Amino acid sequence: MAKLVPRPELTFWERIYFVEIFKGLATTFGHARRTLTNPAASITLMYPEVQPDIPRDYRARHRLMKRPDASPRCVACYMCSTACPARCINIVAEESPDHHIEKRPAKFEIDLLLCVFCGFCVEACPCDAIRMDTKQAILAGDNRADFVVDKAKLMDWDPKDYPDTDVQSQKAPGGKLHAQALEEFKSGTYH
Amino acid sequence: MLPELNAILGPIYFWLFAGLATLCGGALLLCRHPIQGAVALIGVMLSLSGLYALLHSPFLAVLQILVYAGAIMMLLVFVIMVLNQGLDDRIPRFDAYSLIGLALPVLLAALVLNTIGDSRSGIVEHAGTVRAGLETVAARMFDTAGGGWWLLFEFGGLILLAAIVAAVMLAKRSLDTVADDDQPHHEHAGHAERAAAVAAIPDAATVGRSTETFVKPPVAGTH
Amino acid sequence: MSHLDPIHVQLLAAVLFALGLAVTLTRRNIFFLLMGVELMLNAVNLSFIGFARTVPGDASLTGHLSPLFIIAIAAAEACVGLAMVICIVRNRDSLDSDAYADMKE
Amino acid sequence: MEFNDIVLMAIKLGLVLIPFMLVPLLILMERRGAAFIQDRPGPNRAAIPIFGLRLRGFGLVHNLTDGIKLFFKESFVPPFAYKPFYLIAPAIPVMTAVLTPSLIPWFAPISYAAANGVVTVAPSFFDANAGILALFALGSLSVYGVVLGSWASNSKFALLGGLRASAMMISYEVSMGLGALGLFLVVGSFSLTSIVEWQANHVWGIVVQPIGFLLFLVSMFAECNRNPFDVAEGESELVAGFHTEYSSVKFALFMMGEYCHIVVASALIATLFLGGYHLPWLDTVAIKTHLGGVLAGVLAVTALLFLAIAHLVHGRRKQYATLAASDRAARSKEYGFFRALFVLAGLACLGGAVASWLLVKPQALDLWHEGAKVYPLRWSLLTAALQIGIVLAKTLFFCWLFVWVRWTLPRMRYDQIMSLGWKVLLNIALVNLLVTAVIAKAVQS
Repeated sequence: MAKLVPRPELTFWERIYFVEIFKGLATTFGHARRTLTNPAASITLMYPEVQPDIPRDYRARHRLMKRPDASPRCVACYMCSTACPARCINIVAEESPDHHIEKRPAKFEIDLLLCVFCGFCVEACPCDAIRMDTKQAILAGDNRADFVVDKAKLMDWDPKDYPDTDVQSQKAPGGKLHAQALEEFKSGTYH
Repeated sequence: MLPELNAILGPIYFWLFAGLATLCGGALLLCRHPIQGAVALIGVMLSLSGLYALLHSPFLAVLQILVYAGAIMMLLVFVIMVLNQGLDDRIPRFDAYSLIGLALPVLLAALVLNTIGDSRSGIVEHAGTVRAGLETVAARMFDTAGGGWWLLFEFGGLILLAAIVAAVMLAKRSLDTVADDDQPHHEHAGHAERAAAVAAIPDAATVGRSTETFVKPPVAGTH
Repeated sequence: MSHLDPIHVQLLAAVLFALGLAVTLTRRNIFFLLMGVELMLNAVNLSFIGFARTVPGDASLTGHLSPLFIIAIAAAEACVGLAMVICIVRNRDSLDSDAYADMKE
Repeated sequence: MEFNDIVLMAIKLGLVLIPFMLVPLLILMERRGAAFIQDRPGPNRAAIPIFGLRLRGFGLVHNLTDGIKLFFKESFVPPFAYKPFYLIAPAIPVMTAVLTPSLIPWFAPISYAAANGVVTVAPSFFDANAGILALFALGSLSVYGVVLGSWASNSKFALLGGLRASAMMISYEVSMGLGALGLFLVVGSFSLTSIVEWQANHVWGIVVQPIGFLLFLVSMFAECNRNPFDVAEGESELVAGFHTEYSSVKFALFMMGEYCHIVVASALIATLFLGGYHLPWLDTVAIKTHLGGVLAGVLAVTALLFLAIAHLVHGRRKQYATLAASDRAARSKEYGFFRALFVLAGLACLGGAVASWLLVKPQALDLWHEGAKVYPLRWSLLTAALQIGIVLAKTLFFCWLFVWVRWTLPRMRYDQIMSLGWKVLLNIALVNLLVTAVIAKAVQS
């Protein structure tokens, strides 16, 4: 049963309607005057010059996480492409040279034109290999092919763009924790 | 300069407007769709308004546009637009009786033209005519001292009032069907209750929100 | 001012009246019937105003006043006529004047 | 007919084009006004690159680009449209918009000494006795643009929009006429010139007929299809209403007709109820006798306006300097240019004010015409120009009111509009008319 919202009882002056019109006019004129005299009051972002501040947990373009030796963390398990409702992830697996790891992606493509940015792939990934925290929310391209991002492009990110608290990113090549992580990696204690 | 110009332009304007009026009248006779006819008739009205202005009757010229073109024809066009959804294509323009019907006006026109031609000398312009401006007409119409037309004016008003009432009575489906959706249903009018109330009104579903908007009912069920 | 021959005005009025009559008598669509009547009324108006120029002084005003009442009556006629058309179209679902011939039977 | 007469006639013919000239300003007002009311900066991107500056002209360049786009777009006619009416329809509102300003008195009658005595020039192009009736008649014709356009488009949305619009416009014409009728009853004339003269001699119409003024104003909003009565377009319900099927130049004509209608309606409200070219304590005689002072005052006010704009531009420039803008230099240069322009214009106006205060001392001729001294033609023309300015100022205020109300009030539902028109406004108008008639009769006798 829908909730019944009682209509507010109008007073006599509200019924006359004209007084309320003038109140509304005063409000809008106040806004107009404020924006005219003080341009800083305008809430518009001067877009191309000023970029919007996108939070880190905004679901933006994907990236593939990297191991300390710059190989992708992805093990080509197809969990993400199975979870994907838009079926925009195309993975081709191949055998991994590392005997600890069974498979690795030979091809990892995401068609951003199909992607609905739901984040299910990130949820589904068992080894934190795919993330959507690149802050690249505004995607532009000249043709459809530009929107199909491949493995190289997905892995082309800089640890310096990510906060120190993001340990996983800092362990990738170039990150603050990379040297230490590489040692662990070589000694086999890395996980 | 202006009077001389007027002497030349006056007849030109007259023939212009006369030609336009005749042309539009012919178009009214021949055109297929009522809206085309209405536009042709508006053309007649506008050119007649020009003629009235030429014939020293500026007030009637304005009134012709205001009342005829602006109100009556507007109403006609409006009703045509509401009613004629695909109805007009089924009606032939003329039928066999039309030819007989055409004979009468032709006869009449011939008769009138003949009569006017005969009494040509009787109809000449009189020098002492009055220019019927707004003030002149109003002064004559409401001359209560005698010779005024104010009583007739009142009767005209009464007839218009009666016409309004008659039109409302005729066009309303039935006088009870007042679909008052503009009243706030703020008490306890739940959806079911309201639907029952609407269903109680005969034909409310076909009439829609308001009966005054002349919504055409579906064919089935109305006969 | 210009010198218009009142005869020409009367001729035009006669032509328009004949046209209006022809429309009313020949056309089958009910709207055309109404419009034909309007055209005839207009022709009469024109005739009145044309004749107003042939009589002297105060009497000529009569020619200018009569059309006022004709216009008022025409407005009333259009109003009631259109309401009747709406009423009948609702019942008959037709704009053909033949569909309105019930009174015959 | 002398040379002067022909020149004056040409000037009056030029005044007929005022609504057209105000259309770009009105569109700018609409866009920037809407933006400022909604805390946005408004359109500010289109620019003309010239001499290393990117001149944006406060958004006026957007109008220019819009115009260029609309006029050079393919003039498309839908295959299902009824072509003759489809093509004629957009011309009808524009036609009425051209004809109606010729009835509005833009200045007081000018009288000047000619070779054959004192000549008086009527203030409007047509000074008909039934002036306001002619205006209403032409206004009622503009409905046909909507009706024919919507019918000829042969589309459901257009037809519904046209039906709603025409029904609304017919309905509100009644209360518009009745609202203004009280004023005519008081004044005793339908001639716009004598209405303004009456207001100059007595009080403004808004004082005599406040209810009539409100009725007329509300009805004018409906006649112009402006926002509380915006059902003709009804973007949220009807795509775009009666001009759904229109594009390119024909759409532009509809839009232009609409804005011209707003200007004419504003001028009409100003003329009927706000004294037209008359200001309190500043009637024609007062302006003529103190022409230098009045001119100086007007120029001083204009100068203040320019300086205020320069100040605003300066504020924008300062604000923009704090932003991380990629083309900050270009913006700064542009704002600097405009600031300099407006400062210069303001200073010029101040100089003009001082000069006119000192130099403009018109001498009346030794001629009397209708109880007033006759001045040489040039001073009469200057007075007329000032009065045109007064009318335009009032007109622009009402134009702004149209924009202001549009972005304040929500659109009304169609049945609410109809019941407001027929059940509220009409009744108020009738009672107002009756009361006015009784009072007018009592005062008269």
